Amino acid sequence: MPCKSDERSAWRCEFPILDQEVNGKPLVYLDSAASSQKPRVVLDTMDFYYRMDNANVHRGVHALGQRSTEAYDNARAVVAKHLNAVHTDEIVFTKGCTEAVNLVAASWGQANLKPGDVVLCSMAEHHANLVPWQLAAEKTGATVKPVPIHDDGQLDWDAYLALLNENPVKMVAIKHVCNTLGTVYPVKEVVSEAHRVGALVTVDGAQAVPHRPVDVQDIGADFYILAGHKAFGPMGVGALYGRLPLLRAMPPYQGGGDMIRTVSFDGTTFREPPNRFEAGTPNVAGVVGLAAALEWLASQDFDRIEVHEQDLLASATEALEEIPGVRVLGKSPGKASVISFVTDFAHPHDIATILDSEGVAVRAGHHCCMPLMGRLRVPATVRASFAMYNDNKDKEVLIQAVAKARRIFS
Amino acid sequence: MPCKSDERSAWRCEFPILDQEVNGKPLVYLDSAASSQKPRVVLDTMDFYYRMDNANVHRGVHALGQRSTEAYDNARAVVAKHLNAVHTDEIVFTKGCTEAVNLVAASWGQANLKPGDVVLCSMAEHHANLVPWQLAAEKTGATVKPVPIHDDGQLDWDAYLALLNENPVKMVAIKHVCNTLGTVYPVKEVVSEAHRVGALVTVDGAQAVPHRPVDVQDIGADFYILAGHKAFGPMGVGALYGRLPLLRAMPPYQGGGDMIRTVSFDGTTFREPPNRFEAGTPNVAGVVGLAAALEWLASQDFDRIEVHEQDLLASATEALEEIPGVRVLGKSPGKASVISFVTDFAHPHDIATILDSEGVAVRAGHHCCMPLMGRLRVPATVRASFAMYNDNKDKEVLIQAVAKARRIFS
Amino acid sequence: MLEELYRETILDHGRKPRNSGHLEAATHKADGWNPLCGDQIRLFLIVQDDTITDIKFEGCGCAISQASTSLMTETVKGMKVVDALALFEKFHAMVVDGTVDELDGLECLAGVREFPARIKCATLGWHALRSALAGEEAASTE
Amino acid sequence: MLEELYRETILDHGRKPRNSGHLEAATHKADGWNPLCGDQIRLFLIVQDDTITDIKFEGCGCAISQASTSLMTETVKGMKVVDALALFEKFHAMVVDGTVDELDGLECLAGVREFPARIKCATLGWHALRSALAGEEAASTE
Ligand SMILES: Cc1ncc(COP(=O)(O)O)c(C=O)c1O
Ligand SMILES: Cc1ncc(COP(=O)(O)O)c(C=O)c1O
Repeated sequence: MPCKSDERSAWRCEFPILDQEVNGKPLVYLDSAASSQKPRVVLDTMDFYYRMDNANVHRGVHALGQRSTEAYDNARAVVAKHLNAVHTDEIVFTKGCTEAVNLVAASWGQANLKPGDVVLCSMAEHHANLVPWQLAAEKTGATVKPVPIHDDGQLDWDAYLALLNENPVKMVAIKHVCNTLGTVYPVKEVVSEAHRVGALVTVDGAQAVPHRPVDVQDIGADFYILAGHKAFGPMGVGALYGRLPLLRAMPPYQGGGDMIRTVSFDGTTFREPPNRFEAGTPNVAGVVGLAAALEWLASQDFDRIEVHEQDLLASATEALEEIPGVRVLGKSPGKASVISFVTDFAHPHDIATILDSEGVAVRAGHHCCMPLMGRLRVPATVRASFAMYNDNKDKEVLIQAVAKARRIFS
Repeated sequence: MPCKSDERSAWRCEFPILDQEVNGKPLVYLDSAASSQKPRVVLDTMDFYYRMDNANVHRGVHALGQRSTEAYDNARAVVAKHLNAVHTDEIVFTKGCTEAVNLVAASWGQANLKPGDVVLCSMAEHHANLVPWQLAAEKTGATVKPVPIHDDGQLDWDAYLALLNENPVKMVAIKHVCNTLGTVYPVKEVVSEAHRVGALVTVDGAQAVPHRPVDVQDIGADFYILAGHKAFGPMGVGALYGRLPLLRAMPPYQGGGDMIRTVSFDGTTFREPPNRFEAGTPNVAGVVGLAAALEWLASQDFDRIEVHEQDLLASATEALEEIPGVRVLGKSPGKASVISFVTDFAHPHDIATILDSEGVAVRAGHHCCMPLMGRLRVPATVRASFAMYNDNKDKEVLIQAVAKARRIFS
Repeated sequence: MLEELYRETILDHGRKPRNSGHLEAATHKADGWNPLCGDQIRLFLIVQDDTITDIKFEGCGCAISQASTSLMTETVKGMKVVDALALFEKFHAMVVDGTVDELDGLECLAGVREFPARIKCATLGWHALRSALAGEEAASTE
Repeated sequence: MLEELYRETILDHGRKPRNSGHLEAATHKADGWNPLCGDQIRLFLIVQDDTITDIKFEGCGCAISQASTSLMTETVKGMKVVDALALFEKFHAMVVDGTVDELDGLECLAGVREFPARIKCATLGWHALRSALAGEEAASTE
């Protein structure tokens, strides 16, 4: 299904939502870091599931229940393969990235954190990979300490090593790719240093999966987390990868159906992972949609996606910086196609409103990274994030719209 | 859109999935208590959402973000209205019924349960409204005690009153309608007796919402819980109703984006309910689908649904009992259209397999009610559950298939 | 539509907010917080004999919240408390429902109505005002 | 298809399981648990000189799990442990992949293959056997 116009991104035509006008202008969607759009195959797969197979899983002997169960179990294998997990059982389905971190922080945290223990979170962490650790720390008496970052968003490596050496660190929480600045963190090296001192690492891969292949074995991550809706899949579904021996030793997180072995008022016993961590009826349609998204993604040429996105990143950054008063934040080498900028002529929200009136969807705010905003000494930024379905035309409209904002406010 | 054949249920044609063959026979779906099917309007609403509006909520200034936010906030109002909540803010969206109970048990439990306190759960509780309380009790030192039931599934009222009077009861967990036997519990009376001794009540409404109008103010429930996928809505979404003063006093459950006010390494502050309890990107499409389902349901004539379902229940029960060796469990007055039965000729799983070969989808097993199975002294039951889209023809195929099972095994 | 939102008066107040600063002797104060963007302002008031004799605010934010708060302070300074609260209702009706009444020059903010995502920016200062007068410490547009 | 599943031999073993009961003197035992239905069996073995000299089982369940376990006990009684384990592999291959080999009369269970929801019923006793021989206390078909 090649796109009609070869001026547009080769991927664009697979995303039906992009073909619309907002505020009388063609939609330019540059907010994929907040939520990506879904290719047709994902929408069709979910719709088909509800129209043909819908049933509860792991319970029914009947045909629909069986088809649903197969689709659900197959989806787990797809995610395991996508992340290169060793065992399928290392994948736990959750309602999203945030829940996955909460699961680890609550279950692993409760069993392993003691008063005095330290959890390190980078200053760039998304609230999703910080607040759950604060809640776990509060319950266990552990302490959450920040790992400083440099002005361009990169980890302050010396500070990180010093923190590891000087504290009883039990867990390091770090993102793989920054949703605000696009910084790619050296997670493999972060893991190997952490393991050296006996600490584990939870890698928040929400923004990595949509941009690059991920190999959890190569990274060495203890826990790795992804969000369906950021990776061209549906909302309401995410996945947690956890090394099997770790998952096996963790107590249940939520209680309910399907995670139990036997229930009685005298005492209840639990199943092995991943079931132990999947209480209640799962989001089967969501999981099936996530698998469709990852299979679609895996069938694309990641090298081509990377070249395409990096071209957009470089030319958009350059063009933005040519507009007087615009400052692009966090230009670290090798970063992903996410651009945060501030201006001396308008507040990010006002810019976003002007851009919206031109059809351009960007996000303005703290991007769920308040500590990072503090570190960069800005109250908020405008963020334009590019996915493979964006193209030069999108970029040009963005640049013209920012220039227009400047004319209005100057 | 009236149905073509007036021999079939008037509601049937709105459920596209029902029009298929399985194992060479027309599908007879009698497993709605496990997961209901979805009317066309629900599927179309979700698909439309993904094809036109998909974006993150509460964050974006842009058109799609705004449309998504409006749809999400509107869905909350729809649920509040459906349950007759006082405030829209009393509705918290969750990933399902099970998560909603876990939220209450963990957050309210942690803040309110002390060693020695007692939580009462009926012996008929679904694991979803029992195991979370066991986990909470384990963490707080409280005890979970069973409220006995009679042979027909009804609550042992005298025992309930005695338990309330003789124990420091802080919480009563009870279902509104039983997923296994169809028993309707007198939740209003349960609540008023509990309140008399200062205990709160969590009502599990998963099976009530699809069958009857629900009025949380009339019931007086402190917490009331529903599951999207059992109420003709999508999977991966549920809702918790909680009285506002209770929710306001509860600590956060999960941490992450959207539930915070300010985040810093020195301390994080949280938003008011419902946001405090909705960490991370919500399942917007799911929530929008749930609202479509409840609006669809509210637009139907509940009296007609009730008459239709009760006719099916009565005639199916009668016909089943005419088959030698079949025993229908839990025939309490006024019960919902859920039939559990056992036979003296075959194990429930074998029956379910025979039924499946005839196109009939039922569930066999413990229905996530192990303590109830123990109480009824059966290892498992066959359960046929009827929704408004089932009809006499479905019932007849069921009866013939059970008779066939008898022939095979006798 | 955009021109209705960013009128000259608004751009001007956005760039140079009036009554910006701190009031040591404040009798009432409150923080205003907009969950959508995280914008925060702090409002200081001196109320004597049921009259707002002085008012100032601190905090940065978008042009709409700054301009709206700036215009609000100009308008309510010298007003009776009851009149200020009544004005809040009218202002709210204007930006939310589009009911434009006589509004002491605040009509220039009527365009906000077409921008639902920005209504909370326009009402932030007013929410803080109401909280401060009610003796509460914090207001949010949640 | 249904006739392939519920053959006469299976119905017969399902109704009257052989080797049902308890073995006080068991040298090995294990519980088998099927998460799909909650069915549970307990298997007792006496192993002497690497040979299964006696075997019995308790627990109720569906016709398939009862018949399969009953047939299994009949077949492995008197077998060398290694041969029993090898037979497990062949049996598993038959019900999962459909590879039918010479199987000492267990071929009558080949029909299970067409009923994916019931495969775990057919392998429950075998999983328990393997666990018992491996010295584990419990097996599950998870
Ligand atoms: C009475 C009852 N409560 C709770 C649940 C759990 O719902 P869910 O699995 O959708 O979380 C169910 C359904 O399985 C149920 O029938
Ligand atoms: C880096 C990062 N981590 C975590 C999250 C949280 O994901 P979700 O809101 O889908 O749970 C996000 C997105 O908001 C993110 O960008």
